Amino acid sequence: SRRRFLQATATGAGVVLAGQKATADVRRVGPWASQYGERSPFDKVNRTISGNLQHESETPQQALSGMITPSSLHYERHHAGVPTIRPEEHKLLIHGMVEEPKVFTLHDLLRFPQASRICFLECAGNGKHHFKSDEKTTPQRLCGLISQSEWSGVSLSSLLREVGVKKSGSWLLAEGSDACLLTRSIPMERALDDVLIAYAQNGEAVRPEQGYPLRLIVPGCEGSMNVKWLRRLEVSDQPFMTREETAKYSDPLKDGTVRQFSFVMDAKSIITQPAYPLQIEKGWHEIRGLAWSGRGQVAGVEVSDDNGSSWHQAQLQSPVLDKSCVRFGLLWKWDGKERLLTSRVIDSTGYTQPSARELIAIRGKQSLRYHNNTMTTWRVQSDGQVFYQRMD
Amino acid sequence: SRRRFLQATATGAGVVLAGQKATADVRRVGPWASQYGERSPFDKVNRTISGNLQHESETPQQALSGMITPSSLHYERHHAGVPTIRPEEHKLLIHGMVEEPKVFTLHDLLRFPQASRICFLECAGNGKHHFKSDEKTTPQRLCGLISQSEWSGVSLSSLLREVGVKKSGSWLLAEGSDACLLTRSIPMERALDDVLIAYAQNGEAVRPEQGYPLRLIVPGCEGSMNVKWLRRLEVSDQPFMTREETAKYSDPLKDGTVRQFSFVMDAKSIITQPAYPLQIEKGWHEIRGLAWSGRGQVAGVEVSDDNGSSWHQAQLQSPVLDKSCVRFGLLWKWDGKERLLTSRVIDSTGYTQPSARELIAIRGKQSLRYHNNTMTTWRVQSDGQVFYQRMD
Amino acid sequence: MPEKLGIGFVPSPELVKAWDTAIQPDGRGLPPGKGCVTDGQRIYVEQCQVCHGISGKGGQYDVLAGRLAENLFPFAAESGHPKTIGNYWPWATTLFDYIRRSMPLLTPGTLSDNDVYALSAYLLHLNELLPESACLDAASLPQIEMPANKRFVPDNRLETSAVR
Amino acid sequence: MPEKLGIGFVPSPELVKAWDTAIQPDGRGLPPGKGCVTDGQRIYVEQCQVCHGISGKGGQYDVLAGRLAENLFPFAAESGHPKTIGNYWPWATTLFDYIRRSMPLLTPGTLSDNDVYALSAYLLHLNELLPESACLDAASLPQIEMPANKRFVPDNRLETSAVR
Ligand code: HEC
Ligand code: HEC
Ligand SMILES: [Ca+2]
Ligand SMILES: [Ca+2]
Ligand SMILES: [Ca+2]
Ligand SMILES: [Ca+2]
Ligand SMILES: [Ca+2]
Ligand SMILES: [Ca+2]
Ligand SMILES: [Co+2]
Ligand SMILES: [Co+2]
Repeated sequence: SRRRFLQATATGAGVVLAGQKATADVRRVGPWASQYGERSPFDKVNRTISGNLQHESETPQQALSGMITPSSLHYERHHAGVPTIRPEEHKLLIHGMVEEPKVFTLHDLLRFPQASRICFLECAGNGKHHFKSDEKTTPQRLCGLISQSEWSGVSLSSLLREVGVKKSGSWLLAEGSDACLLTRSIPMERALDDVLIAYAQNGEAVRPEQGYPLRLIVPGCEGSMNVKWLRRLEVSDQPFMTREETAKYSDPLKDGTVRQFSFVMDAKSIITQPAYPLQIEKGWHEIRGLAWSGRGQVAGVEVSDDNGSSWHQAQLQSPVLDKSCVRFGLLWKWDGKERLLTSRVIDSTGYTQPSARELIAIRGKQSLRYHNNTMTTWRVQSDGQVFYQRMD
Repeated sequence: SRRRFLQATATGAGVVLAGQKATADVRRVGPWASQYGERSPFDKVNRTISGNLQHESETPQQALSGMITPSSLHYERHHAGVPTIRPEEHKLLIHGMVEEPKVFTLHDLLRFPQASRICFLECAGNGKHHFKSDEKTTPQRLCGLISQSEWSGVSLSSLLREVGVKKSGSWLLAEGSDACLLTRSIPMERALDDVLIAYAQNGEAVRPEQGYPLRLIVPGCEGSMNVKWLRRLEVSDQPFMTREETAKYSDPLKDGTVRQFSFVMDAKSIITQPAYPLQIEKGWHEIRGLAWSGRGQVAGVEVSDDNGSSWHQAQLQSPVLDKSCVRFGLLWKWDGKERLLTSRVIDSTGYTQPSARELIAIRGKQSLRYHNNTMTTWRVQSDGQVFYQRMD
Repeated sequence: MPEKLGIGFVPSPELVKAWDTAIQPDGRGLPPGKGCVTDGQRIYVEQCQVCHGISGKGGQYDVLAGRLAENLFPFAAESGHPKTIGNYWPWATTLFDYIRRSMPLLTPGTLSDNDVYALSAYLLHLNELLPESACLDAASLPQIEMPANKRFVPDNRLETSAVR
Repeated sequence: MPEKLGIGFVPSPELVKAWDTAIQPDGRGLPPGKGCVTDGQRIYVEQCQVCHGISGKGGQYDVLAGRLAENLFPFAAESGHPKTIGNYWPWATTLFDYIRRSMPLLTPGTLSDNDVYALSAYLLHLNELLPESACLDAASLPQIEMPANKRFVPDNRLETSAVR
């Protein structure tokens, strides 16, 4: 790229000697202000669409910075596509074991105190390609089902107070208004804690594919708990045992049991740079990546360049927030030798991200179709090419 | 809106009795995943374009939530429109009183440690319409030239270390590559503090109208210091006295002096809801707004509904960050009487936002074309209509 | 903050009735009506087989039928064993609830409650959990003992910081 | 972190020369060349007047010319007094720097350095700061004493939490 730079200078690229006649340096004004901005036409970073129904799209982790995911690149997982909802027709019904059932319009919800929080959403299936992928696999493919936004809306607890939950009410059903009317059960304890009914994502209305106009946000919990296009909450005295918490999203264990309601996402991290398909040069680089925990805050991230023999404390970007993704970095000099790069996160509860072998030993490899939070390893070859290194 | 709701229920709106034949309740799947998402077609919230060259656009504060402004709605102020820059051709030159001048490509910058921060940008002219506007004026018009993003890039101090600033180097010139090659001088002390060379905004590449591919971010300082399309930094032993820090953005004072380099934005707040053109009903509402300070953190916001006779502490959304906007809220019951709603912020340095009369008395009304951080008042009429109330 | 802000409306009984369709594991929520294995088979062949295969196997989408020996539960460690209603689903009520709200994939909401009882019965029959002569209604559906039911346990990870 | 990471390139002298065009208040950066009021008038009429008006007043965009009595500086309190080069600008070097980098609005970069000296001279003349016979070059431009220069003071707000 030194060559490219010298070329660019030589061929002008808008630059001329500041002589007496500088007419070659004419600069023309560009377009002025616009109503709703778009990204640069040179920015081609996209989600990758996957699944036999094109029901998923993966966030391009390796191309992003900081901790906010642009709403346009927030991962998707749909069970019946994206419904088209007119906001003035949308209603939220809260009923069941309550003193007084109520229905709220968006206008009503805007009158309640607004709460906002930055937190990640992660599909329980994030990591499902780990043990099926070859070395030419990107962070986007391996870990593209996590994204982070600032969500704003009403605390669910404010609305539950408004309807008056009966003593018997210990679970809540959340129902979407997509074609499949997706449902999930949520323990009341959790519902009264930090759950939001979000009408905004990164400042503006929640995006259509993220649940416009209303999405349930259950911080730290698997994506499908965060019911999109939310239309109904039903209070009951037991979980509803919906398909998405029995047949799916449950974890068969090696002892023959099935772990259910394992919706809190364990701590995970991944190096997003350098990673396949980059080729790096010798010298200084920042090894960068993402770390998060559904159990609490990221306490620290360690990076190894020797397959876990030694670990180095990475820097965390700030702020580090509860149930929130953080970008980490470690300044690292590559000496041209083959290296295995790995990261692991430790969260505020003391939980440490396991290696693939460790978690396979505990849960079984097939169990890790969901809730696979194992470490990811990248192999830097001596020619600088970086490849995914399976460790199962 | 009760009427509208009952209507919607009566006419069906997709809802039928759950009888033996539920065929009227057919729900069709929507479109599946996409590469780069768009907002709902029903979301019509836009920037308003203003200025005789259409050189500005204002953020729709009253329609937004939380503290992140969507990049597509970040305010704009251009001096020569938006240039089209090919990222692979863009370079950043650092020279002048340095040991070794250097030029960096975007690829080079990505190798440095990445820093991110959430901070506001505010045009020095935010508030210039205060004393010229009639009662039918929105928060967007009065206060649309402030927005907030997460900015990611390289610490300027990392790059200055790379070139080695000479002892004599006490100021820095930043130059954009827009048609007018906009320049601003920055004191070295500040440049070594918390200044960023940002290549990312809210996770993805900086938007074209915000400086793609590189923008200088000087947290807490007036917009034009945050030079867009940054191509050059020159170290010198004195400020350059560019047009934007002499003829413009300076503050003539009543004692006949002109305050220069007054780029730190004083603390300000504004109620964004209820505000013109809303009409509210009796009962509970949240009075909401934005507060910030370029001097440090927001320490508290107070709201008055009686023209400043009594003040009530508002709630701040979290996190509250340094030189960062925060959304505040106060639950408030409107009794149907005429009310004057005002907010004022106090920052971590003890600075309190002044009233219009106070600041006019100190600086003079014409001085407040720039750096007008006075309080904004809204009049709630007894019919619930809300209007802007000039207080000069 | 006061106890209640008085925002929002009391819903019409029609709205609650139309939306209050979730079925609970004890059978609460199940509607009147009835359906038999043989009817279910007819509807399945017409409306479901194209995606889920003949007799619930070999289709492009989820495998619905198939049992394993009583003591075999290989889903944690081995691949190649599809999770089916018969070998993995803990509650029969989930079947009624899910089919009624979500299937057929492209036109959910078109089945009558009788159809859904019939399809549930047929799928349970394919999983060797009902005889071919069986019919299901609100009383009998929740009675069905699902082989995997006893295996489901609540999350126990959060009691410790160890990896589980 | 090591002192230097060794990232980035040493720029070519051509690049630095082409971009190193900012003028400092002491005149550093001013290029060779020269221009006179009369030339400046000709260029102004052709290229600037359409936007800035005849003799720097009454155009659609910024008013460039106009003086006030020596002790009049009404910009804080009164409206209706345009800030001009003559009554508000603290440095003459700013004029050369700004015109060369930014004007004419739609085609900046088309003026020669001689043109810019001439336009600076003409605008200073319009502001009664140079006689009609004057010419400007790198030596003389920084010598011009601007009436408002003495008024400019650095920011003093941050010393206190009081409003200033
Ligand atoms: C056009 C394709 C299609 C048709 C027709 C269809 N299904 Fe499905 N079915 C699917 C897909 C795809 C899924 C998985 C959906 C998901 O995971 O969100 C599914 C899931 C299911 C499941 C849950 C399986 C599991 O293990 O979780 C059941 C039960 C089911 N379908 C029953 C039916 C019945 C009964 C019919 C007919 C009335 C039917 N399906 C028609 C495509 C179809
Ligand atoms: C097509 C319109 C147009 C033309 C032609 C034009 N200007 Fe300007 N000029 C402007 C505008 C608009 C501004 C304000 C730009 C801004 O604030 O970013 C301006 C600003 C200026 C200023 C700064 C005024 C101040 O008070 O800050 C000077 C000096 C100036 N022009 C000189 C010139 C000269 C000399 C020419 C001819 C060589 C010229 N202009 C041609 C539109 C024009
Ligand atoms: Ca590299
Ligand atoms: Ca209202
Ligand atoms: Ca019910
Ligand atoms: Ca299945
Ligand atoms: Ca220079
Ligand atoms: Ca002017
Ligand atoms: Co090491
Ligand atoms: Co009061």
